[in-house]
Amino acid sequence: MTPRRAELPLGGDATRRFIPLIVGAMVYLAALALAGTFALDGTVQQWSDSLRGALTVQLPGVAQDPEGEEAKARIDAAVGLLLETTGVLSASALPYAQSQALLEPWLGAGDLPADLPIPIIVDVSVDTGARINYEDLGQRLEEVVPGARINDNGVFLSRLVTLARAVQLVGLVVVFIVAVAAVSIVVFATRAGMTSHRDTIELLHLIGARDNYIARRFVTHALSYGLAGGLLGLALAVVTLAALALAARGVDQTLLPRLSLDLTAWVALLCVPIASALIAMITARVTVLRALRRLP
Amino acid sequence: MTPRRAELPLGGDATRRFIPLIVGAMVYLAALALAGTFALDGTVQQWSDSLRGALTVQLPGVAQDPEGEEAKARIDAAVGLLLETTGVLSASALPYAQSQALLEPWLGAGDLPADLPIPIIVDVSVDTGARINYEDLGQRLEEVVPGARINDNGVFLSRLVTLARAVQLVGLVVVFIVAVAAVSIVVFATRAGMTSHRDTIELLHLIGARDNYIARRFVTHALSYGLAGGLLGLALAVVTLAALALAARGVDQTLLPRLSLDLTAWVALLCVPIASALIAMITARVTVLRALRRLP
Amino acid sequence: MVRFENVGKRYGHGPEVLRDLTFRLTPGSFHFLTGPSGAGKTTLLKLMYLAQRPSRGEIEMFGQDIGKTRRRDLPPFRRRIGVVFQDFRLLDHLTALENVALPLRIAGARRERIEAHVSELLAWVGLAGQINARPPTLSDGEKQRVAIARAVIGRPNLLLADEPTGNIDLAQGLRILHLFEELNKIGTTVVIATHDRSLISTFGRPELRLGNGELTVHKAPSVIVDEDPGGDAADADDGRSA
Amino acid sequence: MVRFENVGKRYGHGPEVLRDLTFRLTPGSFHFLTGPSGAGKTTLLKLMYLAQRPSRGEIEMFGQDIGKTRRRDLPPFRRRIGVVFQDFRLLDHLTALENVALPLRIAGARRERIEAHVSELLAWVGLAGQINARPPTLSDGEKQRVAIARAVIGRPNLLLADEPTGNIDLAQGLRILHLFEELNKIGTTVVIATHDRSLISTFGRPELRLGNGELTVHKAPSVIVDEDPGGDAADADDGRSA
Ligand SMILES: Nc1ncnc2c1ncn2[C@@H]1O[C@H](COP(=O)(O)OP(=O)(O)OP(=O)(O)O)[C@@H](O)[C@H]1O
Ligand SMILES: Nc1ncnc2c1ncn2[C@@H]1O[C@H](COP(=O)(O)OP(=O)(O)OP(=O)(O)O)[C@@H](O)[C@H]1O
Ligand SMILES: [Mg+2]
Ligand SMILES: [Mg+2]
Repeated sequence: MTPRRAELPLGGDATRRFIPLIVGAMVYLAALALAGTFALDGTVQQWSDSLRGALTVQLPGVAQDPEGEEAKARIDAAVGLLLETTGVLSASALPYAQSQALLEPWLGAGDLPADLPIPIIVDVSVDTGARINYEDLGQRLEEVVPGARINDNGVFLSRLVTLARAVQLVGLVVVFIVAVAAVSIVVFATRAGMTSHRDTIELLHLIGARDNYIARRFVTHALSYGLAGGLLGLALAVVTLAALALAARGVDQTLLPRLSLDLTAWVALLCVPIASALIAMITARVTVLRALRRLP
Repeated sequence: MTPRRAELPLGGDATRRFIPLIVGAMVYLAALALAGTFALDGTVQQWSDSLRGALTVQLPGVAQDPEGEEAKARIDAAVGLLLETTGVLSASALPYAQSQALLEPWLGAGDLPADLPIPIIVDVSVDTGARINYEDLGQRLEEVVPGARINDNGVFLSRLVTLARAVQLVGLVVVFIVAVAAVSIVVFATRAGMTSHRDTIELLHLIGARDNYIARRFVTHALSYGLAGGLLGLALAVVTLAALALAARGVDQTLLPRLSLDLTAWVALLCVPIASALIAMITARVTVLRALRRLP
Repeated sequence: MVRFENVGKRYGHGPEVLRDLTFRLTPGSFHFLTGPSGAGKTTLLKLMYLAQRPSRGEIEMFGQDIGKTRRRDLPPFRRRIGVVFQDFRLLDHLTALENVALPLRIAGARRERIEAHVSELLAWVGLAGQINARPPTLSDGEKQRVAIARAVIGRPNLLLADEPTGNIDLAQGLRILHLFEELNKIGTTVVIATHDRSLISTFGRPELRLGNGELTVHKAPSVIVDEDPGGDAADADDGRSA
Repeated sequence: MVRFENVGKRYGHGPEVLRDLTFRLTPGSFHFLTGPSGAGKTTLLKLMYLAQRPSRGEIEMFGQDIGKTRRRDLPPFRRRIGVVFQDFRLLDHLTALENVALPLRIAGARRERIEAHVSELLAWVGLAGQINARPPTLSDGEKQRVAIARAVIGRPNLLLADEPTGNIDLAQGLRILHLFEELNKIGTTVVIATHDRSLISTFGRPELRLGNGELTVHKAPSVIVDEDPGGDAADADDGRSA
């Protein structure tokens, strides 16, 4: 007894070797792009949060009487102006002790001489959505309190958030393009399979095989290479991410993306090969059935 | 007179529509990865350069006599220890005036009170390759000059360089994987083309066509879709990079990659579609000729 | 069994290859189909094995109007028709045995039953030694005999053969025709398109002759060319029609 | 022209299909090739049109030992041989005219010269109206005639035809054979494999008969079955051999 052989020998040579490789590459790229997008997401959140307090305005301090009337007047003028500005949510000066503490890294802990004009720091929280014209604001502050300066850390950070969002968008575009490429590959492979087996398909149709009977072979074939390629790509991606995480040890700080992914991200990554298998399967089925419908 | 029609109608349906799309996607991804790698390269260079002077050691200043014997002794002790450390290339204290200037952002320009102990800053340049144990060094410094602190900006930066290099490596891995995927696609498309035209190829062979005559059609076909896909992908990539550059306006600063690419990078990007066309062409030629050699 | 009424067939915008064909094949009849090259013999067979739909007119197969049958209801009809294609249409990656077994497999038959049955039939057409050979390794005459075995393995109600002896010599051709006659005796309706006049004269069966797109019948006891399209066709129905 | 010496051919590890064939075809000869189905007729023709290499023995074509010829030097030989394949092998995406023109195109002929010449030949085989039809829209007899036209268009030195009249009726078959005779008169060596005894008897040409892997010649004025393999073969050479 001979083993039951398939009427449609789809696992032929070229498909068996190359398609899983190509699908694997697509899944790898999609997984990396996704991981990058997720990693950035955590950081951007962090940045956005810190943005609310990141804008500071520095006023010249009063040397001998750091908490006297003169200092208060300067603070009131600046805070008043700031609160009038659209986009500013709140503004208040740091207590003298805290301003002093900020200088410690430079001057060391210990009593500072009384004639040192410790600058006054005004903490401002802004609406991250509002587009504040910082140059204009700086000029107006200078008018009410000569010597006032905007610490543009917040400006920098808000631009950084914009950039990070743009990079995330590119990540999603990459995922989308990779998905389009993967679908194209499956359609192409399925069409190529149908073309090279057109005679077989036509014969099966003529001797009474149903469309589903014929499509089934293509679908299971696509499922298998979609899954194989997906797992290959995911494995590669996990290795890459682990290597990156290793390289990032110790850099996990203020500005840089947290490269350790959270649970959601990992679940999303695990979904990529499943998605690739499903995409392959559905694409193959649609492609085959549509082509078969042309037969009488 | 009918127009001269090709014996091998390779531009059929599936190839004409999908292959340029897929190749375009590959080129897009390769171009992005390349651009990222190049962009990082400039920054990493910048960082590496600044690393050489980025490590600073801060010694407690002497309040009334900032340039006297006491200060000199502290400097000599710290510099001596540093120069003994492997990996340290040079170490020297900043002149008093410069240290003072560093405080200006905080204390404003103007005469500082004489009883302010302006810290002494020792500029250290290190071999970026050497792995210095900064914690150990910090402790030893504290022993010879109590109150001495290593400014760990450099440590942070050197780890950042490691990470950036790792990201660049991933970028190159991506380019490599994309290239492998592209070659696979071309091989697959060529094989599929040969399979679906196997009868035509065999007939041409039997009536005396040379291998080159048959291969030529496949080669020009691959060249055309390699080029078309390459240009499509490059166009997309340029649009994406332009959008990113727009988003990055104003962030071009200390820590972040310069996202504007230099001439070399642009030339490299322009080479991507050319490379894709050449890869497609050569792959197709090798694939076809190898298969044809099996015919008698 | 088969009833054509005013059937016309044109390909695309070309001329009508078949014009106003009106005839019936009664169950259990046996006909040759002749006509010069390009007369439309293959086209007529294609209409019967449901590979082409007519441009106009009405075709009734097994008592059912094919024009009104939905596409997905056609496969069961196709399984009741055995076809020997002019170009064989064997599957190159399957052995002779698997090729012949194909109609049974598609119909969902059990494997054990298939094997014995198929081997026996292959031996009958003189291919006992080539049961496991693949079509590319067979000579054309051998391929043709595999194609014939595949057409008859399912004991079809209707057997259509297009030039089934074009690649085999007269002795073997006669043997094949005798096989068809056996099937015919147990109820299969047979139509054989051929150029081979010696075959036709040897078997003395009625001849459907195609020419200029029209059909004429010669010595036709079992076929009725219906000049009156309104005539009752019920008597032509196959009792086994689904 | 063609000289076989102790040629044997087996496929893979199978039995020898052809055994110890030793014969010569002189330039301008005309032979039928016969034998039962599976005897090796197609195999013998394949050896001659260089689609198969012999398992053993020596084949000389146009005065050159094929076994010693490098693969890339074979195309010019193939261009001197016209073949009518048993399965036609037309290119489905080209018109009848383009199919027939193919050998001229591959040989690099000028386009204007091709067109007129090809149209004329297609008219001769009765396909004047189907010059721009593609093979899938042709009947099998029509396809066969296109295949024949393609084989003869290049005025080959050697014409090999495998069952060239299997799908056309006798009248048209005779017409085709007359065409082959015309070619033969202007110097083409012709070998025609066929089952059709009426064709053979009509033309009364010598017959190469294959059976049990061996070749026998009947009524053979222009073929020499060489019992002495050492015999001088120079007289069989084609004057035009490259
Ligand atoms: N798919 C098609 N598209 C267009 N024309 C076609 C198609 N198939 C057949 N024809 C034309 O219809 C006519 C009849 O073809 P058919 O194959 O039915 O002839 P036939 O009687 O079987 O001839 P033969 O004996 O040569 O096989 C021919 O002139 C052919 O060119
Ligand atoms: N590629 C192949 N591999 C293995 N066996 C083959 C191959 N081609 C032919 N054969 C076998 O060689 C034998 C001779 O085949 P060939 O096609 O030469 O016969 P033929 O004389 O042309 O027959 P027919 O009249 O049926 O066309 C057959 O038994 C066949 O099975
Ligand atoms: Mg026909
Ligand atoms: Mg043969």
